[in-house]
Amino acid sequence: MDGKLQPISTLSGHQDRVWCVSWNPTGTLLASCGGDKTVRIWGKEGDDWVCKKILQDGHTRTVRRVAWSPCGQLLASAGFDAQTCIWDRRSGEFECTATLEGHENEVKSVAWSQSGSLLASCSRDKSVWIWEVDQEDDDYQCASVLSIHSQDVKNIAWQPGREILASCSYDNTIRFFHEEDDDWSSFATLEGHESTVWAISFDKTGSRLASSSDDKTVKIWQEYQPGNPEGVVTTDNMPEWKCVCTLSGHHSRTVFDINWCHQTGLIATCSADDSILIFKEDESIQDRRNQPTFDLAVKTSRAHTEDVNGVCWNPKQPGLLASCSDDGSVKLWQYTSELS
Amino acid sequence: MARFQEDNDSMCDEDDIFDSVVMAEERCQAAGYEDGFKKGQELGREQGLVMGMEKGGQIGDELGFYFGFIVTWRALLKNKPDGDKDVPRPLKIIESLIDIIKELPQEEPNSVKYWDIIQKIRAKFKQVASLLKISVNYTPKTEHKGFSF
Amino acid sequence: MSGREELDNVNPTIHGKLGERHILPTEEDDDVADAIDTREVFDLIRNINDPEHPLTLEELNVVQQAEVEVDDPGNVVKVTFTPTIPHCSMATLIGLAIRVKLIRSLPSRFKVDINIKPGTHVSENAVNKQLADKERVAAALENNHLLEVVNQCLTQRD
Amino acid sequence: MSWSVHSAKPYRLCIIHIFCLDKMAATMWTEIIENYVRGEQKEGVTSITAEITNGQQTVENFVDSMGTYLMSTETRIRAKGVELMSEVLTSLPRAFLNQQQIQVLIEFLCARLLDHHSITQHTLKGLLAMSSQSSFPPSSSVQVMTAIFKEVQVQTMLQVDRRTVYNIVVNLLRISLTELQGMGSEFVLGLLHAMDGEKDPRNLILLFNILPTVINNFKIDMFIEETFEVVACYYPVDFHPPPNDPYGISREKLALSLKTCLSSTPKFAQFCLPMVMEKLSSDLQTARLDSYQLLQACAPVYSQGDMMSYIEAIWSYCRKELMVGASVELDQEAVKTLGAVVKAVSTGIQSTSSGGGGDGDLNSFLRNILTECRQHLCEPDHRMIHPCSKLLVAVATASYPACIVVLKYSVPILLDQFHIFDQTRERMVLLDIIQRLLHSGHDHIKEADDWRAIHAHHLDTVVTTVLSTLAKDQGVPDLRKAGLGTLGELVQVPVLMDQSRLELVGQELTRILLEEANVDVRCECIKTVSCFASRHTEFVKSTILTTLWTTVQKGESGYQRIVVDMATIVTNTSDDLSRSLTSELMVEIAKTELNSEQHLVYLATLNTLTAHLSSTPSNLESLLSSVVHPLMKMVVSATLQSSVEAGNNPHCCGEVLVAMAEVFRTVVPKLDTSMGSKLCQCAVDVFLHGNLTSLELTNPNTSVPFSPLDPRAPVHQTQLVTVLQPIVCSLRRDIHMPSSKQLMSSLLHIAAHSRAWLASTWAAKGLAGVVNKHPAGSALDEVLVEAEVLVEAESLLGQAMSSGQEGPVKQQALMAWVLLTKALVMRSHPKATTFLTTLLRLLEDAELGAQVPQTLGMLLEDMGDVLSEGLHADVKIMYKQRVFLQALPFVMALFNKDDLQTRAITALCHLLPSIPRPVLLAELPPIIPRLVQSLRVTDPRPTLPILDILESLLEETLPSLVDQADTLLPTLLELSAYQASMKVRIASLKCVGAITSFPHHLVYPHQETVVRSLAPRLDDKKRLVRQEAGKARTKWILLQQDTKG
Repeated sequence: MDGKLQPISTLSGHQDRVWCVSWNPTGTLLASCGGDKTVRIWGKEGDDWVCKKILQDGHTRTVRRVAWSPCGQLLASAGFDAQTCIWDRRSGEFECTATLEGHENEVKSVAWSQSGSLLASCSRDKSVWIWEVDQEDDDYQCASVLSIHSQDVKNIAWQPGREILASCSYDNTIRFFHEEDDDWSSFATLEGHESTVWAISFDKTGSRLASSSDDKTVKIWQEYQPGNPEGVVTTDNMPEWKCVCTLSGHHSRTVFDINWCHQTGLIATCSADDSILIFKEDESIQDRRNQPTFDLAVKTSRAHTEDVNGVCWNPKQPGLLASCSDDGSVKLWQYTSELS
Repeated sequence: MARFQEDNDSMCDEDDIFDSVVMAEERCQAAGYEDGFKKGQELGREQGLVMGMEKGGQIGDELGFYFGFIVTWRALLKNKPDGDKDVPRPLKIIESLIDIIKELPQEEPNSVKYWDIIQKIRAKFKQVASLLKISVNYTPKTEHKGFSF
Repeated sequence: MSGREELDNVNPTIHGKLGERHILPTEEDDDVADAIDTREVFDLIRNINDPEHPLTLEELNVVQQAEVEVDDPGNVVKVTFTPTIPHCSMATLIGLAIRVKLIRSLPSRFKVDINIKPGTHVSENAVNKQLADKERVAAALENNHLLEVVNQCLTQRD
Repeated sequence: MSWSVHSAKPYRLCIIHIFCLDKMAATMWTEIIENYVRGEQKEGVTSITAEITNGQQTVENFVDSMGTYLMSTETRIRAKGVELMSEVLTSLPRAFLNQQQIQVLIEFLCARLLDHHSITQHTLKGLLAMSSQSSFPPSSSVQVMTAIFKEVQVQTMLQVDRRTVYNIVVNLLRISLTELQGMGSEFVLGLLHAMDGEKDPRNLILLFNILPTVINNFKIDMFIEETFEVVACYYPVDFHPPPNDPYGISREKLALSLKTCLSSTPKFAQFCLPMVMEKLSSDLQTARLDSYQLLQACAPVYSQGDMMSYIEAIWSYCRKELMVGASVELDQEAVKTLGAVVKAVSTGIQSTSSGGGGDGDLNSFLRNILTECRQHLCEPDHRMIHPCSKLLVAVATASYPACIVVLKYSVPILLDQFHIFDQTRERMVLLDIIQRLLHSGHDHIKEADDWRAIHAHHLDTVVTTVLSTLAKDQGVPDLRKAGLGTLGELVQVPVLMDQSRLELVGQELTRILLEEANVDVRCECIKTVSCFASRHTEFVKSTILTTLWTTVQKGESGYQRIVVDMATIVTNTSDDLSRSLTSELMVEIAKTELNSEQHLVYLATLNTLTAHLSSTPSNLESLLSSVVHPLMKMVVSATLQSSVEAGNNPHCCGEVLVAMAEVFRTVVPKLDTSMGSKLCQCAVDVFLHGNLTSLELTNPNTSVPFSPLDPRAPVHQTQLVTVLQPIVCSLRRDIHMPSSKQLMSSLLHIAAHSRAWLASTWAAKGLAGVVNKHPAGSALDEVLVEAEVLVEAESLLGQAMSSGQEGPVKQQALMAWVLLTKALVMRSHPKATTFLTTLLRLLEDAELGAQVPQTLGMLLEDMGDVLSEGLHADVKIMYKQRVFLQALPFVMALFNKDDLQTRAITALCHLLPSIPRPVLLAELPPIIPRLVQSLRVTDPRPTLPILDILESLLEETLPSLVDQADTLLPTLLELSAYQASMKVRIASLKCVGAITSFPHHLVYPHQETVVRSLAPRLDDKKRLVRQEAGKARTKWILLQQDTKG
């Protein structure tokens, strides 16, 4: 363990458990949401982090996840009230300009494609919805409804640089979706986790995916394009994904969230065992593509006093990490590696 | 001792006489089993049939619901003035959905493929509804007992 | 009463109840700290009402003190329960009731695991997985209908 | 119009030839009447009635002067006229009118019934007035009833008027039952018709109450069904009284009176039973409840045959009820019902052994149910055995024949199971059932042969079987308890207990009493021994008790416990045993060589025995001679020795004296006047006048005179006041206290001046006791004045003499003063106020002030050893309220002195708990803010009592408290974390929980905050606190249920 994770500040205000934290693209604002049905926007004033806004009366039940649009002007929030709300700050204020309905019950996650032209949401109703975004006149058209998973879909993520969506589910699998002749379909199923897959996160390049699960492990998956040197068989000219590394024995309970930093390449995980872990890839390994090694850089056992539900690396300041927990608090941490 | 002898003899003597009686039990058993088995088969078939009809009925009900809905909307959309940007997309999906429903194979409902198609139909229908900005969803008549969340 | 016919288990065996816990002098002593022990946790759940019978989980032997594990310093509570019959459709509700009761009455520091006693229920794993999924539990508790059902199980009958 | 004119005729006729028209009189009231009829003033009635009753005028004149109105052609006027007349008649005294007058008026009124319907109601009032006149001629009742039944459409009238009719019926049935019986069916049908369709609960209650009389005194055979229908249509009663209805009619009341109707005659059986059966199958619990209770009422009334033909059905319903176990109440009713029915069908049957007739049926019924139950009885591990056994016990308890059959059948089965199942739980179940069955047997089965028959199969094993559960190695106490319970029944079965078994059981029970560690088991064992003793007194006395007593005398460890157990046994068994143990104890107590600790134990036990014996008046004499006097003699003679010897004589030990005093206190209050006076006289002679002859004692050393009430006497003498006090203070109030003046003032002196704490305290108590009962007058007043000088002036307020002893002197003085004040306030003596004021002033006293709050508590609470009602103290009602009200201003004043606030709160803490609730609720509002504020004090421990009071008040949702909710909640939540005292934490958590009973709109807003801030309390280091926190939190969480869902 060659790193240190130092607490910078604790942001309290939520009246119930906090489910999710998310940085805006410029890394200046942090959005959090949770059981108190609110979304809170935190920002820095002087040296202190303070709550700048509280977005209420958008959702009538728990707000499960929030996601910033690439332009940073829109914030999407997924709620147990089966709605996805779009908050627009172009006016300066955050106002709810659209609510996307259609899911039968709890919406569990929402994600913007890198271009910002697509929005995906997933729900306990086992379906993943893809929306085409027309930012000008806040119009969201349903491009596809994908009922592929056999159980509720816990989380979704867009592959950087491509319009390919990955989703993970209570059915223990991860699925990949792409658009072919203007309809969407699933082209890959990643099996290997022995229980619910709670979260997934792509690396900077998008050719790798990290997943965290109720089976207490973290898995690293590698993409193999058709005609890859390793000769991994691919079907109907679509890439194939293989698990190249499994990190087990680190967390003692469910791993709720995982976040792969696109600047530092560090992987942060958090778990029901109240801990936050940071993993660092060992660059010295030869065949990193097929047999990568990830070392535990930091283990913060009692990061929070209760389950840690979410972690998120700041996109601009290297090593700045946000976390949130059942204890109702949001915490900011700074990672420093002893070597550097 | 003497009595034992006696019994013994009597048994030997009466063996063949009672043979039919003795065997009767086995025979009856065999016959009974046969009948029972037949009856069971018939019953099973009947129940299977009923079950099948029920399930079929349910699916038919659901698809009928979708079909009626989209056919109506196809008509409505066609009546809208040309160049209405909200028309082409739903219309296209409606058309494809109609095809899918029509082509739904009547045979081997147990095949995985069959259920995938049903899933696809449901999904597409939701999409249509969403595009038309109508909240409508099919609710089956029969409620299954039990508890889940 | 009309529901009586639909009971999964029309005629359950009932078992005796534990007496009230005897209060020891140390418990009256301000300076002594009493650890949270199995009996204390059991006392929390034994009076939960069965959804179908006018009886408590203890009377139906669904929960037993022997099936409660407590590690106070380690912040872990494990409860194993036994559905009255292997196909009891209420197993999930019972499990949920136990979990909710413990969420409400135990210090938040505790990690609570609730499982069906192995081999006592047909869909054991499914139920366990569902009970362990805190996201689903949270959602369930925001559903007023469900909440009411659960609360009924948790309201003392007298 | 035409008919009204004609209908006025009959009146004119009768009036004219009965009353001699007197024009003068006629004009008398014209004005008043005029006004009344015009409807301008109502007072008329009173003045007229007055004049009639005081004889200035006659009814005749009155009626006469009414003439014009009563004959008026205008209906309204006629109505008014009749109304006035009826009003007046109603307000006449019960015994005012004579037969003739009444007859005439009835004539008139009955005729009115033919008149316009708007007049009817007034007419009926008049008739009611007549029927309530004491000299109402029975002969007229027929006329009245006929007229009413003929002319009045009862059900078309208003509730009040219908009620009037029913009340008339009630009166007439009372006055002239026989005459009405003459009307026969006409009356019955008339009544049935009149009440048919009655809906008003008030009227129904009335009707249900008279119907039994009608049903039982009139020939209703030809229309039983009609009668039944009219009543039965209300069954089962479905009625929900409107909130705060003034008539206090409840569903239960209606159901009850309806029940008495339906069960009033066996003739109803044929219709009633089918109806009940139908209702028994209802899903409505109340319907079932009523049906069971109705059956219980009907069973003894209806014929055996009728009941018998439904017994099977009833059985199956009761059985279903218990199997389902919907509610405890229903279970009990079902069991009772079954019992009642079986009892009813068994009457007159001697034993079921002889077949044929009703008993044959009963027999077969019993056989059926027994075969039904057999399987369950064989499954002690299954829940069905519980309802099943309940039913069987009920049947067995019902009657001799049932009992014998049930026991013969089931006891053997159960015993067999006992051998099959070796699990403790099952065995306990079985033993318990056997015990209850056998118990039912003891009420019915007297014949040894019957018992022999019941135990035929296991006559020789049963006892040993049960004994086997008692063996030392039998781990579980509960099993031993169950075993003992059953044994308790077995030992009462004659045939079982031959000499050898007696020995066996005796040894076992003795062993348990000597060795058993578990308290519950020992208690059970004591019960068993008591049952044993009640059957085999001599045996138990000579074996068990003797063994125990010898162990006791050895004074080995645990002897205290054993002697107590013995006391319980003997008191449970017989007075003889109690007496013999008493005398044994007296022997021991007399021994001066025993140490005082032993004396205390024996005296305590002696007290239990005397308590038991003295409850029977006939025992009192012997108690006086065998206990009270001997004890008195003991202690007095002890003090006659030189103080040196006295020092180590237990009879001079303070504690021992106090213990003896307890014994006296048990006996003395029960003494009648003569015995009381004698004892009193003797006591005064001895202690006040030092005259020892009545105790047959003489003072050996004349150097030390015996004068215990002289403050200068040696301590071991003065402290004898301890035993004097219960005698002079516990007597009936009517007993005259000889030389009371002298007694009181010597007590006063000891109280004020004796340096011996014991003596002074008990002297003070003694004084208080006497003062409280002493007849008012100079004697009393003088003593009080003396007290004011001696205690108040000198000790309390004045500079007490020798400074060194100031402290204790003041203490004693305060004690004496408080007791005196208590004695006075209780009897609300004129001087009470002044005494109390003195005490209250002391609240601010630098030296004593701190102790005054506690003493205020003493004023109100029952002290037990003096001035309590049990000791015939003179307690005027509402004295507590008076004290409280007088004290309150002084206490509230303290709140304004910064340094005295805590004292004020302590005072409240001592006052409030003993204030009667209603007073509290009335007086509290102004105090509540103070209470709430007092909770803020940094050290909340002293406010604990307040928290307790608050909790109980909170549940009452006292408005003045509800207003405080917003201030209260935060404070309580703060207190719930108060680390220094778990009691405070618990109490405040209880309050937090109690607040949930406030109006929902007030508390709901706080829900989130409370639920969140209680979360950390769940992790309190004390378990008991965690429990309360959990309870409170759940209450708050469940709040939301009310609004949502």
